[in-house]
Amino acid sequence: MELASFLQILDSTVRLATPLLFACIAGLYSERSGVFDIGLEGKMLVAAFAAASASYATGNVWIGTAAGIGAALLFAAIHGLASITFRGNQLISGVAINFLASGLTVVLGSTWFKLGGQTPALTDGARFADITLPFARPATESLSGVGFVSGFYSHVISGHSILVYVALLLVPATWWLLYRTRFGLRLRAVGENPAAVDTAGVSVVALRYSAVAITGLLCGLAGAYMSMGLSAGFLREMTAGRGYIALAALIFAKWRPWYALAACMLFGLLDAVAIRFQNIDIGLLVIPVQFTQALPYILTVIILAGFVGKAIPPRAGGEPYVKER
Amino acid sequence: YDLGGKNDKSFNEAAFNGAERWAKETGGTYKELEMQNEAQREQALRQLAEAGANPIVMTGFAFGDTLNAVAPDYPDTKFAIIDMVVDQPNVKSVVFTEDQGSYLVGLMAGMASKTGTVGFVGGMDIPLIRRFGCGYAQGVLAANPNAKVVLNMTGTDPSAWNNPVKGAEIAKSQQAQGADVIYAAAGGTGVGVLQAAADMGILSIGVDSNQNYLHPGQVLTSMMKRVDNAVYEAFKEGTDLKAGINVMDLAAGGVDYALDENNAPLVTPEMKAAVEEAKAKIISGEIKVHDYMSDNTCPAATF
Amino acid sequence: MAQATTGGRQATAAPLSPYAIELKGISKSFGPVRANRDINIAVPRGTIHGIIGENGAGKSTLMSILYGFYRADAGTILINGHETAIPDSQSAIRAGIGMVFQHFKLVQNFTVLENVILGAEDGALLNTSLARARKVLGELSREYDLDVDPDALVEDLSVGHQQRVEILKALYRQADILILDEPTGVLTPEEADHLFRILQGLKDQGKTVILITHKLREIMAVTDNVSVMRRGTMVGTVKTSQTSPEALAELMVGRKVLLEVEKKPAAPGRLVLDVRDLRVKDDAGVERLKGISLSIRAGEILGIAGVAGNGQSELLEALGGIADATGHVVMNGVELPLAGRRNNGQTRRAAGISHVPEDRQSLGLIMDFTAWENIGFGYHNAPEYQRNALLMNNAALRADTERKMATFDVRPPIPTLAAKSFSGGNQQKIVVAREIERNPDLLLVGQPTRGVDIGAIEFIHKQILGLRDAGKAILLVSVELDEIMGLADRILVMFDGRIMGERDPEKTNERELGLLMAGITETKGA
Amino acid sequence: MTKLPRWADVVLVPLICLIIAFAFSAILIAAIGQSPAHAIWIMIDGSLGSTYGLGYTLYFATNFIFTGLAVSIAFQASLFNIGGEGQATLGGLGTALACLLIPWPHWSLALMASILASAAFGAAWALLPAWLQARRGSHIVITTMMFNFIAYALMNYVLVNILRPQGSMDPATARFPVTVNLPKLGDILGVVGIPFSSKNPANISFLIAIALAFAVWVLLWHTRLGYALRAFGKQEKAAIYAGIDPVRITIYALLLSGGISGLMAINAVQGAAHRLVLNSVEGAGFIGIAVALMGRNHPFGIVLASLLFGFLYQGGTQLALGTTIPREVITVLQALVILFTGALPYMVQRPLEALFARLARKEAA
Ligand SMILES: Nc1ncnc2c1ncn2[C@@H]1O[C@H](COP(=O)(O)OP(=O)(O)OP(=O)(O)O)[C@@H](O)[C@H]1O
Ligand SMILES: Nc1ncnc2c1ncn2[C@@H]1O[C@H](COP(=O)(O)OP(=O)(O)OP(=O)(O)O)[C@@H](O)[C@H]1O
Ligand SMILES: [Mg+2]
Ligand SMILES: [Mg+2]
Repeated sequence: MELASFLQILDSTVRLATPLLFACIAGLYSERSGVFDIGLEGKMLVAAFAAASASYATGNVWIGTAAGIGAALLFAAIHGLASITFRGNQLISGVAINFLASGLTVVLGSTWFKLGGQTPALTDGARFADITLPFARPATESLSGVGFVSGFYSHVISGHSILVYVALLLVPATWWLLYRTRFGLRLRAVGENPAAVDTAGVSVVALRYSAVAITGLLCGLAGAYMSMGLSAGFLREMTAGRGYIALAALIFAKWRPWYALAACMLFGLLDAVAIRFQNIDIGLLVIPVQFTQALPYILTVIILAGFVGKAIPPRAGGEPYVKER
Repeated sequence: YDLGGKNDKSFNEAAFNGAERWAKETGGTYKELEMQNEAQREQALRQLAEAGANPIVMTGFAFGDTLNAVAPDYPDTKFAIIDMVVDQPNVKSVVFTEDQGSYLVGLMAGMASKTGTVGFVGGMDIPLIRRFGCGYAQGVLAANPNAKVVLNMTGTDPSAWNNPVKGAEIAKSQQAQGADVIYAAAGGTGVGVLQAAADMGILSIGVDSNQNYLHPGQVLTSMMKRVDNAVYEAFKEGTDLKAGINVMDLAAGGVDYALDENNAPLVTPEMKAAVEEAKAKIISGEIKVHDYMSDNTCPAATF
Repeated sequence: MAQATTGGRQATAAPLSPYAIELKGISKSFGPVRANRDINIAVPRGTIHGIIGENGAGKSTLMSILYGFYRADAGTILINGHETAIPDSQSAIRAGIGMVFQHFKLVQNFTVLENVILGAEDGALLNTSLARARKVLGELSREYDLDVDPDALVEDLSVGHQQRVEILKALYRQADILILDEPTGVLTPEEADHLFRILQGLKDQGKTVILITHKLREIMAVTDNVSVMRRGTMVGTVKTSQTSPEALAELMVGRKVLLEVEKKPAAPGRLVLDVRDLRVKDDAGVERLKGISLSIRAGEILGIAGVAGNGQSELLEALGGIADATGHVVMNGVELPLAGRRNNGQTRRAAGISHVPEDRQSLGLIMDFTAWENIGFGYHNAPEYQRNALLMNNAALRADTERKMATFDVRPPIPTLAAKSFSGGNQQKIVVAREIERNPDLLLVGQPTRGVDIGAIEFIHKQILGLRDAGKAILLVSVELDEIMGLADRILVMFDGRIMGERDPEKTNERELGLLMAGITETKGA
Repeated sequence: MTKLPRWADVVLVPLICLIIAFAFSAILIAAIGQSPAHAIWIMIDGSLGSTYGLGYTLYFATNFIFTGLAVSIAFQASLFNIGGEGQATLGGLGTALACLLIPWPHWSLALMASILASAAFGAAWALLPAWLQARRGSHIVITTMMFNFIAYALMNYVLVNILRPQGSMDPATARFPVTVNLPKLGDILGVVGIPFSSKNPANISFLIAIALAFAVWVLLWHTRLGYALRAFGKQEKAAIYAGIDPVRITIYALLLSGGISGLMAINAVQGAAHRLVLNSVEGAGFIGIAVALMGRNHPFGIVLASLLFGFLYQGGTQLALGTTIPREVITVLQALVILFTGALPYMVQRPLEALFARLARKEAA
């Protein structure tokens, strides 16, 4: 494969992986604290919608981002209320949140904008601009005749919106928070054995709420990136199952931040490759496009079966913490 | 009267516009319904029929089968279906020659392209979309026999029509492969394609409705499928709706390319001349655009 | 969380009351169950105070209230003479209370150090906390002879060491009052003695210790005072020096209990089980059983003594068809498969082997199943529980359960109650009833009386002896030397996956066995 | 704290939860400027007010019973099968092949064949994830999710390139021969003299679904396999002690689950659409998760939850037909119903318990 296409695929990978990474790390916080979250999809969707709406109304991408985060936090609060305070079933609550986001975004969207659940297209100030890092060639410049290192830097590393870098920084930051701080220690402990945390004099409820809130925050960023970074506006169901893929990546990553980066990059890469190579003509027969499109999923299964061992979730995950009865 | 998932900025929105136009002009009222799933189609049709709606217009080939079953039960109600042929005495079937329209925009794309490479983004790999793609490819090759057409389908799951992020990514990928004009026939996904093309400073081509206004000066043209006209006609004919097949081709104004102030600067006089010429030749039969649906093959592209 | 109102540790400055703890009128109900009713108790400072009572008497509940884990429905708590509200564990810790729970509250995949600092960190970053904890832990280890590797993962530690971590946790938080709930249930005699020395040391430092146990011998050995609970009420508190095990037992159960089992001499018959060179590897590939050979005859009990973790569990699992093994096992003259498809609990049962597993709650019972479903557990394919080729006969199973509950005095005798709703002792009776009533040729039984009160111990021991006298072979694994010496006809001592030697219970003593359990053969020294 | 009486727990709590969910939706409807009372009346009248509407309600419920049972049977073995969508899709393929390839003289024979084919195809689609979970420890949630996507792709290929009749625009199979059409519920009830509309897709599959729910109940609580499956689901280690083979149970549970998902096709494909279309499952596989969770994984609860969702679906259609309220309001309502009845019952239970305790005390006084 020529270098240019290779770089282009990597470039595409970074973009496609970013929302996954946000959502995956988001899920990591919640699940590490013992609260399973299959509502990542819903939180991303509602955040994408809120972000696009606010950004459209104000023309300010940061207000949009704040609105996205706010909406996702609200949904996270619902999940927290159901699964922490009221000891409800975390799976059910997550499913409900996905339905809620899917319905509410369209109902509100079509009422406000009368575009069938779509927001109007965002103009430049209301979107994230791509950042060109120092020494990088502008992204518009042609890829031909570029050396690998400079090409890699200019096209894969540079030239993304700020949130891409936030997402990438999130990985070491999460690692550090998880393994080097008091909060991280308690967070990991509460997902493994809440009773140990409780008897050590730390509030299980407060810890879990803060974890769920972080999840909301990051899902908010994921949504904001999708509607204001990758696209210019909201479209119904625009998350297109990425929340579920992020969840798969989280399991894949065994709930660890660096592995999460690898897993999300892998999913991004498979997706980018599938986009690039559609009909593969190998002389005698043409491999149908459907096969290429299914390939990322097939490869995931193969990798999972072949190279990834058993993933053991946080031990207290999915169970509300109940002392009595 | 009936629609399906409106405000997609293309197909269904066109239908809606047609209905609106009729309502404004005649002061008549119409009811609209959106479908959520298969079983509801029949339900909706029957309820509209029983409520005395006449005629009932439906958009999308997916209604074909249902209509076939429902129409005989309501012999006094007139139906019109768009994009599908249903052979019933009280049904008017409106089909468009998307291949011809796509040929025209393909021709323009071929001429507008500086790199000699153009792109096509389809939603899902279904026959209808292949017909678009095939007509387009023929048009491109007519303009530039050496041109390359990069064809992409978005996906196979139901989200394929609603995935602007992936649409944008495909557009970027095609751009990297040299494409500088991209034609999107992918519903909501197309919004992302057009956006990404505009962001990258390359041209795009809209579909179904006139989408030129979405990114003024950056959408080369739109392949217009005058669903609005079809709906409007159907409503206007009212209960006198003529059954039978109504082929809305170039000659009948069923398909066309869009030219307005938004894309006027992009369309050179030569381009316009060439397209008009092709249009005339197609209408006269001098140019035959191969229809993918006729034999499931395409001379200009492989799917 | 609410702050403790009058909490704090002001009492350390000027002790007003001779009592470290006074509980007044404590009541607590779990739904319909009244676990504690109007409990009054006073614990003098600087003493070791024992609490005994049957399973479910309410001991753990009372202590959990003191530690702020549960909230009492009524009553007051006085710490060093000051009324103190303890709404949560944080308040308890602030009041100087530390607790070692019956079921440890440790994070299994954390290191010892991480477990110790959890909740008692010095600042937002871990580095300083860990460094200080490492230092303090070193000091504490030396001071109290509490040696544990601070960097070991808790899941890799033996239960004895895990318990030390729990104690270290409390000491690290500078607890003045230490509560231990059934600490010796999982310890070897060695470890228990060690623990008692530690407690003695704490007492000498002026700390107050509350000790819950079912073992009267321990109460007599280490406590100053002892309180007895029965069915949620406090029956009384006595000075240890002024009472006897028999008197305590009677106070507890409300009737006379036989503390020693009466045993007829064994009449060994034909060879039932013959094991040659049995080896087991764990998941990590480490050999846990390093070539065991033994045999059991009909009508005898072979006791396996040893410190927990020396291969006894693997022996039971290999014989019970749970773990894969290599070697030869011949049962009634037929060689059993030790690996593969046919090495499972079903084929073992078919071969006449019953198994009372060491861990009733995670192996022997499905805690969410009802009692009657649990009576069929492992025997759900048995013909008498089937209605026809397709359907099970649940009615028959239920009737059978009622019968077994009656003969084994399971309380309450309700077949439709979930296993988790029975107390530990009664759960054990369900398992024993199921396995013994199958009338097996060979009974594998592990830790049959762990955490079980003395009334139930007496009963279970009688059942095991009864089976022996009916001419069955029994393999008994226990860390309780009393139990092994009281029941077994021959004793094998295991150490590090090997058999260290065989002893006759009549001709050996705890010291000799203890040495063997530590891997020291006296013959070597002689 | 006193426990609630059983009737209150089983009837009152869910009812109050439902009312809360509807109340919230009513607020939303009012907020977008519509009349909530009118909307709710339309929903109820449209889905329960006539045998015609009821038929649709039952038709949707039938789909959910199948997928809900499928999810729950795997759940009983502690396996979270989210692949119902893909398995049902494949079930559709099985049904389509059974109906198209052989010219059946009578629907009953065709039904037998398509039951077998749809179950076999659905089970086959679960086989690989099952095997990977059992043998390789590959997480079932990921593999079944991936298999959903693969199923979409496969179906797309098959319908576009293989089964589509020549010249058809529609990526769907040809219509099945009329002889294989299943009898409508209305026709069946007509035989026993109960007037019931036939102009809806409710068909004999509803009865099959109910029978299947009963069969699943028998399987789980009255057979050895069910016993082993539940034991394995509760405590895997203990199940091994009892001699229950974890590999085999995992595979059986998922095969059963996949098979039952696949059976959904006899309702949606053979019973209603009479042909196989691209997205024949239409999310019912996912609704099955909600239904199973709300039904507490018990067949009886699942039937009830399915009826509730059937009502919401049909009521939602009527809402879309009869008003200008966006149809997604129904999605919101579904979400709230799931949230309140499924995840927040405790919120209602606690005040109720207090209320009952007060009543009891008053009575005593
Ligand atoms: N978490 C709980 N939920 C409900 N009931 C409980 C709970 N814990 C204890 N109980 C009830 O309280 C009673 C007292 O239990 P507790 O654990 O205090 O007994 P115990 O004296 O510690 O018994 P053991 O000697 O077996 O440890 C039990 O019989 C039980 O019915
Ligand atoms: N989830 C629960 N629901 C109802 N009762 C419970 C529950 N958990 C525990 N209990 C009650 O707790 C009591 C004591 O439980 P516990 O586990 O302390 O048993 P135990 O008698 O102390 O045995 P062991 O000492 O072996 O633990 C049981 O009698 C039981 O009724
Ligand atoms: Mg206990
Ligand atoms: Mg206890």
